[in-house]
Amino acid sequence: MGFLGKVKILEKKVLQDDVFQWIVERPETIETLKPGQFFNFTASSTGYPLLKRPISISYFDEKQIEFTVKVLGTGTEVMSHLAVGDEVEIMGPLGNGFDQGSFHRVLIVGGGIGIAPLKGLLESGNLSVEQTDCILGFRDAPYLLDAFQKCVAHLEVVSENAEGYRKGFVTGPLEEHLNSGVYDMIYSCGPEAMLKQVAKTCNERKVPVQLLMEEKMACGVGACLGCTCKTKSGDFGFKHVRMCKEGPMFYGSEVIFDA
Amino acid sequence: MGFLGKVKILEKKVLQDDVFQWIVERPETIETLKPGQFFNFTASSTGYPLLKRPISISYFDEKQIEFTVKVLGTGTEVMSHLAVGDEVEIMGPLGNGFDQGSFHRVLIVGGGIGIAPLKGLLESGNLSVEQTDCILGFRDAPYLLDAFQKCVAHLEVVSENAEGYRKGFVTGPLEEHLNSGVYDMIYSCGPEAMLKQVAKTCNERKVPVQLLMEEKMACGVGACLGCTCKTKSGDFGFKHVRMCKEGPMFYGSEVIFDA
Amino acid sequence: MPKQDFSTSTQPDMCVDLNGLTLKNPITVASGTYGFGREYAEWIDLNILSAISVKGLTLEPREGNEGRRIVETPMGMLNSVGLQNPGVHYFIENEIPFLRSYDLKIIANINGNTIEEYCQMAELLSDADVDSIELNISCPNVKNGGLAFGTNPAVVQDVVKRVRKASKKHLIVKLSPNVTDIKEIARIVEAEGADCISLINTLSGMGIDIYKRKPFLKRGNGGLSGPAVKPIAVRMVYDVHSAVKIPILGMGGISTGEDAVEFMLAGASAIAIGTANFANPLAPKKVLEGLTQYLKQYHYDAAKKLTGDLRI
Amino acid sequence: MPKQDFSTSTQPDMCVDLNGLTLKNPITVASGTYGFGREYAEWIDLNILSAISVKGLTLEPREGNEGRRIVETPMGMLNSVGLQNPGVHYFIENEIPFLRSYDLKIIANINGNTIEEYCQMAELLSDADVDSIELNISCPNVKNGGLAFGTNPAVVQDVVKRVRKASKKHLIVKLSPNVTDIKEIARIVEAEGADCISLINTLSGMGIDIYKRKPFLKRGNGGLSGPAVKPIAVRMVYDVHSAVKIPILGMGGISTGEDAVEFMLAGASAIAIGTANFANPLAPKKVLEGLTQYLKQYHYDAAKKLTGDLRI
Ligand SMILES: Cc1cc2nc3c(=O)[nH]c(=O)nc-3n(C[C@H](O)[C@H](O)[C@H](O)COP(=O)(O)OP(=O)(O)OC[C@H]3O[C@@H](n4cnc5c(N)ncnc54)[C@H](O)[C@@H]3O)c2cc1C
Ligand SMILES: Cc1cc2nc3c(=O)[nH]c(=O)nc-3n(C[C@H](O)[C@H](O)[C@H](O)COP(=O)(O)OP(=O)(O)OC[C@H]3O[C@@H](n4cnc5c(N)ncnc54)[C@H](O)[C@@H]3O)c2cc1C
Ligand SMILES: Cc1cc2nc3c(=O)[nH]c(=O)nc-3n(C[C@H](O)[C@H](O)[C@H](O)COP(=O)(O)O)c2cc1C
Ligand SMILES: Cc1cc2nc3c(=O)[nH]c(=O)nc-3n(C[C@H](O)[C@H](O)[C@H](O)COP(=O)(O)O)c2cc1C
Ligand code: FES
Ligand code: FES
Repeated sequence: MGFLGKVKILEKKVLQDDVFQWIVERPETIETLKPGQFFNFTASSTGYPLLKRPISISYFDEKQIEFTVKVLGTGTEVMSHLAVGDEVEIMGPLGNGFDQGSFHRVLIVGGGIGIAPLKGLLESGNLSVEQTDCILGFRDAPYLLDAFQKCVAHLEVVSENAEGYRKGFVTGPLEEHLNSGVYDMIYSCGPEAMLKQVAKTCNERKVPVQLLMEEKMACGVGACLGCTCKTKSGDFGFKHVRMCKEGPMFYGSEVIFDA
Repeated sequence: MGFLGKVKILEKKVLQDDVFQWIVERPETIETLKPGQFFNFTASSTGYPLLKRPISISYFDEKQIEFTVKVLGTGTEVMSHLAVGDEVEIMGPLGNGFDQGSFHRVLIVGGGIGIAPLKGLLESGNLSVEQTDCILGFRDAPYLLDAFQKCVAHLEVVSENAEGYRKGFVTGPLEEHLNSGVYDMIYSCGPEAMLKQVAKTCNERKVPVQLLMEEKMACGVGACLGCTCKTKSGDFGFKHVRMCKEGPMFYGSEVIFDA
Repeated sequence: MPKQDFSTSTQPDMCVDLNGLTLKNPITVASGTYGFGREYAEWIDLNILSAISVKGLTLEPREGNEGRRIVETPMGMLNSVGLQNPGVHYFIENEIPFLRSYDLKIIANINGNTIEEYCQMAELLSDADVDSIELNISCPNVKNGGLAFGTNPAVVQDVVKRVRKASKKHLIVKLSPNVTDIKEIARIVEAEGADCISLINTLSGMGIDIYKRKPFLKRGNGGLSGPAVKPIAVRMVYDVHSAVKIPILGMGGISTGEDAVEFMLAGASAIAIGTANFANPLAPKKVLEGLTQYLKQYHYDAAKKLTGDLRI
Repeated sequence: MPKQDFSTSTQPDMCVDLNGLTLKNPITVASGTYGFGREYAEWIDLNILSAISVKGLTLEPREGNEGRRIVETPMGMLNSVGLQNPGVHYFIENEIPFLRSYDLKIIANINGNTIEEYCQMAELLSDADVDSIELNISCPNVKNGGLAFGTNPAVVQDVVKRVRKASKKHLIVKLSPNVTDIKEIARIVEAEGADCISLINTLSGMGIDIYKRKPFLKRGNGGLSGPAVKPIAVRMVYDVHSAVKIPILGMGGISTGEDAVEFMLAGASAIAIGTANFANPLAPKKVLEGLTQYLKQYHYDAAKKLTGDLRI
């Protein structure tokens, strides 16, 4: 059963100027949650901005759900002004979430705020894995490294601009890691350009990769057909599937990226 | 010189469910203020609602300005959520304000939130008067009676619904007061229907009355011609004058009310 | 509105009649915003709705437009879905039975590349268990250089005349707002035998990604909907109401009971909620409650009495 | 946008040319939203503006419409001012001298009840110290049953042709968005010798006071402006840019530098700020700064290179 209503903000952390975390009470009616699923947030009670804002689960347990939000535009800006004790309207859980299971060795590849749902996978998922490694990429200063450090065997961090980290994108370390040939599942979330690259790299090596994708959404429930991406199937040689319903997780082998 | 910028909210009082007061710091660049003038408020930093909200001065001194606001729709609702320490963008002072001077006996006639600028007149104005009397009308429970009690000789309060007060509108007591023939200036602010009635009653008795009028405004500075009312003059037998610039104070003898 | 309690007043009669299509209340949902009802069934009791206009149908299945399909705009949105749908045959076989498990009327929204396609769909649906056909003439007319059917009076006349002949079902014609004179189009639609007019469809708009320096949507243009367009929609409903006698199903930015009242006062007999469903899946419930409260407060014993009831 | 500092980059050339009317930067203010500049002079340095299109002028003074004139709508507003203005003679004598004390171009927005009135005003202004005449053809045509001049192609042709003859001044023709095919109108305007096209004027809209059960505005209809209409305006600027060669002065909901960039990418050579002035009297400054920053960030050495520079 989905939940649509207000929840109270129990905790708030500011990770960076433009990144914050909320812990909200988990509504009792929500029976199951899966890492990679998301909730749709009513950014403001005034009705503006008009559309809900999708935010991934970055941690959950029986009592609480955590969200990690990057302030980009009006919606997330308004949200950032809410304080502990305030209520916020949420709708979810939505989307398919990550496929979990038993693996030999797992590699996590996250970029920017895309690390949020990956944190959720590591902290609240039920992966059965011998070893998990992780590559995180940031444009500027990294955040949430502690959380990942705790959950993985090896953590590699790259940044385009911040000092003290390997310079560049996740793709360099990714190729190096994959060349070892030990990984049997990759999980990735980040900007579209990164996901496209990750998919390509994994597909070439025939390593299964779960991509958590992002597209502008209107309804979030599968009704408006506004959030489609292309997958390889169907009568036309491709199919438009809904990120909010059939996704946001797709396997690298099934997605067709825009040129 | 007008001021356009942010000021800090120094104090906030909730008078009723839907009526609150702010005291904000008075910007140093504002040289003169007059009771009956107003400021235009940016209700929300998100840009929605679109237009500024005009609010009258309900008290001022060298350091502070007070506003008394009734929550009606989205704009005032958003404003009501601001707290002490928050900043709010204001623009003003705007409008002509009340004409002051020396009078024998003054009668104040206020209705609903229209009592706010009249409070400003009594508390921060420089009327030179032998005696001031006052009639206030409310739909439901009255508020700010103390403030008026302190400043006037006789205060009469009517309410349409609240127990313990004379039932009805301000017009009954107004006629009784005017029949005494002692008043040489009336100040009034309230809903349009009330002002129309007040103007009629005063005009019939040839008692001068200053009406603080209200109309939807866009610019607040006289540029858009959106806030006009009709006055008796000009080539057409009437003239459209701007409430925000030539008003919001007009004499009862000059206004032509809509049919 | 003053916060009074009207729960004890007698319940007004909410039933309205769209010239043969009877609705238990004036609240319907707009085509393309509600799929075939399935997705929202988890979030709201579909029995609240008096009707659903289903996702725009085409003769053959369509995958719709590529690339980004949604752009948020100030209190509105642009869409360029491109009529992705499983086709009219699939709809008849698989979606009608599902919808029939609810107490609501089914309006089949049809879209053709040619007049022949419109007619074929209308014929197919004549024998199907739908309550009404909504002819969407806002789609680009491939035979006519891509300009919408609905903007050319002569083409409007032709398509309505022939679809009217092709089917005996209750027929709604949905007008495009992208025209100089909506009354002219409405009069033609009425004259050619439509039972009801729905409006407005989306306004043609565009958004440009200034960082990528190209339109957000692959086709450039998209359809603007949501509260931003409400004043335009109300004006058009008012204009059409003054021009024709057949009932109007009004839409365009409705999200509250007050909005619904506004459209009905302007001349709509019933209303549809579109974009507002995205912002609030409980919008139909909220609108129905708000409308009902207004009727009680202003002593209307029947919703239908609100239609066009302006004091001018 | 990433918060980088571009203050050290070289200042781009902000100058743009509207086919004979040279502007020191692309930022102007829209007719009817800025009076004759006087009221805003207290709040912003008018020298920031490259031009002002003054309040719509008529041959004789007008008191404008009665009753309420403004209705706020979701991210927009309706107005029904009805061209209240002191008349073209008063303007020439009393307002031009004031405006000339600032470094900005003066655009005289003219409005006629008849074609003759338009021509008379154009002649009068030919000898006046204005830099351009903006022909507003959105006003109701009294000889033509009240339908706007600007919506009938034949009437548009006639009025532009004759005004063009009546004056040698730089001539801008301002288009009404309430038409089926804006390109058709734009082509006519170009063919008849206009130097520049401005668009969009307001969209026809309505709001109803559900408590009084009448339209908020006495005339029913009003003109919709503000951010709500921006997607429609951008689409029309894009369409017109693809149809004509003369430059475009774009407007409709612009309130930020990003909006200005969007209009220029769509094809505008300069832009006007209207409703946004009400929400923020410093909007022109903010827009100019935002535009300049964008030009630096994307390495444009001249504002004029932005016009129509889409990657498609
Ligand atoms: C399934 C899903 C899960 C998500 N999970 C998360 C999550 O866990 N945490 C999270 O923070 N976000 C997440 N997002 C993204 C989040 O929904 C958006 O960031 C959010 O909706 C943005 O809303 P906004 O109103 O703040 O910004 P908007 O106003 O919608 O727009 C974004 C801003 O970016 C600007 N912009 C766009 N492109 C550029 C560019 N190239 N250069 C500079 N500026 C640009 C725009 O002008 C605009 O101001 C998720 C999205 C999806 C679909
Ligand atoms: C010069 C001037 C001075 C002012 N001074 C003050 C002041 O000191 N204090 C103060 O509180 N206000 C003052 N006002 C009024 C104040 O500006 C408005 O109340 C405010 O702008 C309302 O904004 P809003 O966004 O809250 O409501 P809006 O959203 O603008 O609309 C008002 C609400 O009332 C509803 N409504 C309208 N008519 C009815 C009806 N008949 N029955 C039920 N509901 C209805 C509408 O639906 C809407 O929700 C002043 C106005 C002017 C022009
Ligand atoms: C995502 C989306 C898809 C739409 N698809 C259709 C459609 O297939 N057929 C149709 O007639 N109208 C379609 N419309 C138009 C709506 O039915 C409605 O006329 C319009 O959105 C105005 O109402 P609103 O502002 O309440 O959304 C669509 C609108 C949206 C937002
Ligand atoms: C209050 C008001 C008055 C207007 N008066 C005129 C006018 O006299 N002449 C004219 O050509 N346009 C007039 N307009 C239209 C504007 O110039 C502009 O075209 C329109 O508002 C769209 O721009 P915006 O959304 O930035 O306001 C007026 C607009 C408003 C809001
Ligand atoms: S957002 Fe509507 S279908 Fe996905
Ligand atoms: S509000 Fe613009 S002139 Fe008064």
